[in-house]
Amino acid sequence: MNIIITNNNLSTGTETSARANNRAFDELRNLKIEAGVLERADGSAYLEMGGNKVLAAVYGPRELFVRRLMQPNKAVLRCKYNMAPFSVDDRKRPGPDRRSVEISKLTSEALTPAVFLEKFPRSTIDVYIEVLEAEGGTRCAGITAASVALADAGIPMKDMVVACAAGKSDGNVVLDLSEIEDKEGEADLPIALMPRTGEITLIQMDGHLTEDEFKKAMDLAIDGRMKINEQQKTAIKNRYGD
Amino acid sequence: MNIIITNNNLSTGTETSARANNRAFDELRNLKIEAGVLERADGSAYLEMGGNKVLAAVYGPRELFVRRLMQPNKAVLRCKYNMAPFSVDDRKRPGPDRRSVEISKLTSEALTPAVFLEKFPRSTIDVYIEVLEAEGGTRCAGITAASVALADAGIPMKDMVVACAAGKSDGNVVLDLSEIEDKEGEADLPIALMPRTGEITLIQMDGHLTEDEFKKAMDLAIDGRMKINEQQKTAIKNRYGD
Amino acid sequence: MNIIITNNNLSTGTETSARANNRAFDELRNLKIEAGVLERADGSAYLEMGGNKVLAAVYGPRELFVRRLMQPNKAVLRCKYNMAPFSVDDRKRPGPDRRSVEISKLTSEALTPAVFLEKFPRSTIDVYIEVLEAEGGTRCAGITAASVALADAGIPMKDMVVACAAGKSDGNVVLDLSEIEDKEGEADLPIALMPRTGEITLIQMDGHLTEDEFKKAMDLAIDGRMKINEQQKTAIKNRYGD
Amino acid sequence: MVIKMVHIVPEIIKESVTNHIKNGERTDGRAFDEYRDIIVEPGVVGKAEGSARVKIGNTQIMIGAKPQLGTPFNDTPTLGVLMTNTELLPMAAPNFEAGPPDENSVELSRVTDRCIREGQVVDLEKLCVVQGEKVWMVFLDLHVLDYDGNLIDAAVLGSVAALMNTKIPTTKLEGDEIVLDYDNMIPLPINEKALMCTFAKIGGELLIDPSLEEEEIMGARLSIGMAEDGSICAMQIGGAESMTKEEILKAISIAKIKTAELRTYLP
Amino acid sequence: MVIKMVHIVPEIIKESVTNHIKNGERTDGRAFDEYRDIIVEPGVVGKAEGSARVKIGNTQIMIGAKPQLGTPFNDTPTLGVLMTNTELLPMAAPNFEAGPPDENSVELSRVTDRCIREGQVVDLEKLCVVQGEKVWMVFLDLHVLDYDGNLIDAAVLGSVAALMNTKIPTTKLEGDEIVLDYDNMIPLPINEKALMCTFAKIGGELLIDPSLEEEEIMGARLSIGMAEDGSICAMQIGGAESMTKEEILKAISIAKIKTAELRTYLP
Amino acid sequence: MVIKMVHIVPEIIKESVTNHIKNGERTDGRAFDEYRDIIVEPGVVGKAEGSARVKIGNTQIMIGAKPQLGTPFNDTPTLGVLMTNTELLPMAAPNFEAGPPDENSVELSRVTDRCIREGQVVDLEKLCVVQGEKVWMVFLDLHVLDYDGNLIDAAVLGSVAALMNTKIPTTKLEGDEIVLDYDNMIPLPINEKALMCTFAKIGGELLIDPSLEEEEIMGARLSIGMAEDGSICAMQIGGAESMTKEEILKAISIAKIKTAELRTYLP
Repeated sequence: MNIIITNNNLSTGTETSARANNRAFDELRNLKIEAGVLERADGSAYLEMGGNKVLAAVYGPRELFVRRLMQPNKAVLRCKYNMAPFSVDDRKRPGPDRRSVEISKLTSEALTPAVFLEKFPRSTIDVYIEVLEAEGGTRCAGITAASVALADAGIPMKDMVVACAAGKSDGNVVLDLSEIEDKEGEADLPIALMPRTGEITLIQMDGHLTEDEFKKAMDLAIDGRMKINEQQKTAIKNRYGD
Repeated sequence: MNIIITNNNLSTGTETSARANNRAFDELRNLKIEAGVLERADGSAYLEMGGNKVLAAVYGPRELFVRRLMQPNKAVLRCKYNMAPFSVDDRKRPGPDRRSVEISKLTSEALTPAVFLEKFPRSTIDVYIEVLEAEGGTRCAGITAASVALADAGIPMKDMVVACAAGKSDGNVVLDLSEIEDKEGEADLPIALMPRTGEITLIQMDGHLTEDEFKKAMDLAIDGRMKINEQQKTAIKNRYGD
Repeated sequence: MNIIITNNNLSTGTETSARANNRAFDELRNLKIEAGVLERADGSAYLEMGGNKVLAAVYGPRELFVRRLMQPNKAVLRCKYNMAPFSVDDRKRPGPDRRSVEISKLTSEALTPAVFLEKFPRSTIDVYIEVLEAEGGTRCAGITAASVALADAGIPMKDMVVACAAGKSDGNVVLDLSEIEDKEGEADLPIALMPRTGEITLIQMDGHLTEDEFKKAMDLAIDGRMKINEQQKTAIKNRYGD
Repeated sequence: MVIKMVHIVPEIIKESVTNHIKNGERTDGRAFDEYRDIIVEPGVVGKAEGSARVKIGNTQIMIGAKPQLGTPFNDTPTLGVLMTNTELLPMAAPNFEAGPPDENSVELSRVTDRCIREGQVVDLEKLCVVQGEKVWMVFLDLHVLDYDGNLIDAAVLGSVAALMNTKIPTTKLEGDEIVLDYDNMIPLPINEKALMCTFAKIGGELLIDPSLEEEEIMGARLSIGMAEDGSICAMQIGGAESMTKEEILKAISIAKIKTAELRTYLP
Repeated sequence: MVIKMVHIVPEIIKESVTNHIKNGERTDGRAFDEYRDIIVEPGVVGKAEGSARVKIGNTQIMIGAKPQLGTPFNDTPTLGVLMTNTELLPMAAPNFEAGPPDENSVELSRVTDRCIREGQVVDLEKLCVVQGEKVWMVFLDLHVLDYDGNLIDAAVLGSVAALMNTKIPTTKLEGDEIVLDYDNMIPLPINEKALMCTFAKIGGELLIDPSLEEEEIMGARLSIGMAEDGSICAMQIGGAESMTKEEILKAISIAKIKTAELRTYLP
Repeated sequence: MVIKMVHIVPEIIKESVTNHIKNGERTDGRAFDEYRDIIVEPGVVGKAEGSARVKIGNTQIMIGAKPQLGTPFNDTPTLGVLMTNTELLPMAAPNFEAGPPDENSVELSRVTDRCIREGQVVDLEKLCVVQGEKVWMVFLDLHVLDYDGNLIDAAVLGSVAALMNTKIPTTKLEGDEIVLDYDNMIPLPINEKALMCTFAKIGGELLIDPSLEEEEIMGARLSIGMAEDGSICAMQIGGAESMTKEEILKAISIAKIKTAELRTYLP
């Protein structure tokens, strides 16, 4: 028995030649961050970036029950990145898959350089990221939100961490790829950095870039960091006042 | 390749209009309980109720190795309800499924109020229920059997726990639904209680009952408790003499 | 959609009437053993027997973290036998299956009598066997290799353990069955023993043998042990000099 | 989800809260039959065909509904299928841990599922496309974000809201082909708004909508599922203590009023 | 099933039992070649197409056989399939825990399976319905209820009894259809009654049917599977010590007599 | 694989190794941009359609490639499929434990997979047999035998070698039938030899091909995947510290030279 699908609303590949909503090549999608959205967690943040909806929560510093992970002279920062089954077009089976396991590891490594872990030996700081709706760039959205949740939890940090992807889509090097730009594009380059110093805490790439294109993409992400960081600071300010 | 099944022995839906074997609406199926049927377990009981065959075993009070479950001022009563793969028409895959996980939790909660757990701080009492053959009402059969196994193990109890389902089948409120009455019936209401005081330790319902029907069903189960309790006491008496 | 396979190189059943390469009934396949092939492991050995390629590694004696396995007066010898996904014609799914769980248990029991475990109370000696290519008789190849790896690790032993299968193929009782002889043969009888005393530490059988055939097969395996043991000793000698 | 450590409430707190309740007072000032603030927001997730966010007090659950074509169960060849899954996320409470569903999330899934199925919230017969072969299956995923007690009532309320918000494509049979017209989405066929009301028994009193603080000291828990006509479609007792017949009957009469009240939060 | 804690037998008990055995005495008074009391009850589970309960001493196993139509293995397209699974239930011993099969239950399943398969107990060729497409698969589930030693002999004896008790519907091929006639059930085609006899080596002596007490101190275990004509179809050594060639040959000659004796308990 | 215990390097060793490096010296005497000895042996496993053993220093990985016909992914109906799996075997290091892949082996699989896929090493379009229905799937299994640092470069180098060594049967479509001619095996269609070069940042310096000793004290790790024309196809940062833009650009220019050097080890 065959199944026929009729759907005139599906976007087609040709529509990507211009960025949606006439976005400039170095323009971020709409970004909204709110801190302190959960009651139980020690810190939390809700973030919307384009069609992405991401929730981050932090517990800790607290006792680490898994002895084999314990560090005698500092805290460990553990991260779980998870996608809700309803966050994508085809329902995602609950539980971790290889993609989320890798992103969890990278997110924890992206946040670690910014946190004064040595203040809390033998303990853990747990970061949970839930993707409620996914539209390209959720790993960056998660890192940006988690950083606000860490601040909301009062964890001492050198700086916040800001993350954003640059990449190549339809022949152009652009900032903050949407889902369709990522899927049909030629390269994706998520970067996380500490805005004050510009130090890079995460970089990944897949696709195909010449050395020049790579430099251009990296610079776009580095230059875009301040706008995102403004929103992070505003979220904290709105939560606690000046 | 099609598979055709010929089977004239299959019961049909129309046969349920009268209860099988002309059972009265408040009549229990044949019930048989034997205590002390296993060598290794501290207490055990075998129960047949209609076509159900259930084995219950108790270990404890004994040391609890899972520290996170430990209670400083009393024992925990843990229960595992399990169906043998050969206990049902279509072979059940071994291991717990969502149904057995829920029934295990409810069974442990149904037995807990009757046991003097505070006599055994920091320890565990483990109850294992194996359904060897299932014919409707196995969760109640398991609770009734487990209660005898607890007594056989010498665990101090306020009272035994008795369980039985009432429900609505073919328009009538009846006691102790058989498999076919449960499957084709309108509502199923398993109840566990302590016979002496009538206190209810388990109630569940699914189906559709008016408030009046509900009351009637609950009263049937409450009134039927003594007959079951007699059999429990007989089983213990047969095991240990008067 | 049908899939048709053309392959003139496939061996056919009739070809087994004579042993491959005109091997005599009591002749071993080509055997090669090398000790000390891994850097990190405390001891290791690589073995080729016919088309089998097997790697064995030993860690220990070392601290045993699983308290429930600990023996107060001796070490435990644990073994994991594993087949690489690419070691067989149809890719094997990674991870243990029932066959490898059983072989792991038997291998550990086959090696245990030869090791002075009482010298290392409360500790563990861990043996890992990886089948890189399988061509009949991998459990025996693994035991023979593991024994060399134990010697390479400097674990004190009464004797090395030698393993080889005898069996019945095409009506004849023969030594060291190849993959095709095992598959199309009538019986397979893997035996492990300590060459000095002839004590048997593993015996398994499946198939069909009269008592006389069984005796003959067992004698073949016992008589073949010295040739294998020579190779084991040579491997250790080559590693450490005389 | 695995609960990491049993939370042991100090006896002194237990006594103090219980004494307040015996005096007719809850620590948050509510009446015994009063719900905390309730917010139901349908349609919060664009990629889900149906969704809702529900808050009861600080308890917060996000629910997504995703329909897909599948094979009916052997014994109900003409009925669509509802599948309920719960994730008690580790972000929702300090003692929740990541992992496969434990007995608490399994119970929550199954109680929610039973109330909705037995209450006949969705007209499953209308979800049959080809008898015995193809039916709509609706996956209902409960994502518990913040846990402050009474998950059951929130789960059922949010699930009904998400189902009411769910759209599926118009489905036609043309010869041997099933045509799914995503240009003409229609709502799921909703029959009924069955909801649940949960009671905690503390110090001999029955309170509705227990907060986490109350759940941690309650002796028994009783949840009652009710259809719009006041008939009972589901019930579930929980906890380490018993209840009397009279308490259960009293709870039923209160639940009749309170489920009607809850129903006003649905769109 | 996971064994929670290695049971360490005190040296003094070990020595005492061993000394008794060296003097020709078992603690329960049996001869070295004597089985404990044996009970085989076929047909104990109505919903299983075949079943048996077997007791050897206090060791007790319930076995159920459930046939269903399935696809044959690629390399044996004309043979039915036997699948053996063992649950060492936590009720059977204080140190058994619930969980997926551990190495002990896997070994028990595989030894039982091999003895029955290699002993050609069931005529698997007669279970082929359509070559390469549909054969009868028989699921044999071993439910260990009470563990007092020598599970292997009990498992094989009970499995053969359950298989002899198993019925399948008459199966016919009519054109493109397989007709299963449940009104005319026929027994599984049984070829052979291969059984196993297990020895423990303690203090240099060989004892059959070791009790749990004996198993806990035995050095080695040898199980021999035998067909009715005395030929060998399976063998399995276990335990931390070795055996000599002479001991194995002696065990074979005893097993010949004892498997014949065990066979009299089959219906 | 589960890492049993975090290996804590004593501060004194950490300082000493770091100081050496600040003075321009590595403990094994290599230059900062020098690989250890490299051995690539293709075709080492007869039963694998493709295989290679790779050693970089004492790090040793065995890689097997096994093609089989399968169904393409929905969104790439005309492309073959590459599946990469890594086993960090417990024999490879004292702190590796048997078990399902942990985050380290998952990362290694995914980085290797991305470099090979995005670098278009295999011409996946040529692996399509029937569009949307049947394509060749290549399972690439990385068996890590000995772990002495820098698994990523070894994994990618060995994987490319194994793929270059892989043969599949000539595949033809005849009417409704797929004919696989195993008498005429052909090599996998190889487009490109993309490889990776990995840097460790220690004491402010960038070193390539870190040994285990260096990995244990490194602050950050950067792996760069490069095609033959020097374009970048993959990148992955790891570790607990950050890197600067300048360091990344410097690493790219070194990687260009070193991946070309690595490429000479391929057959």
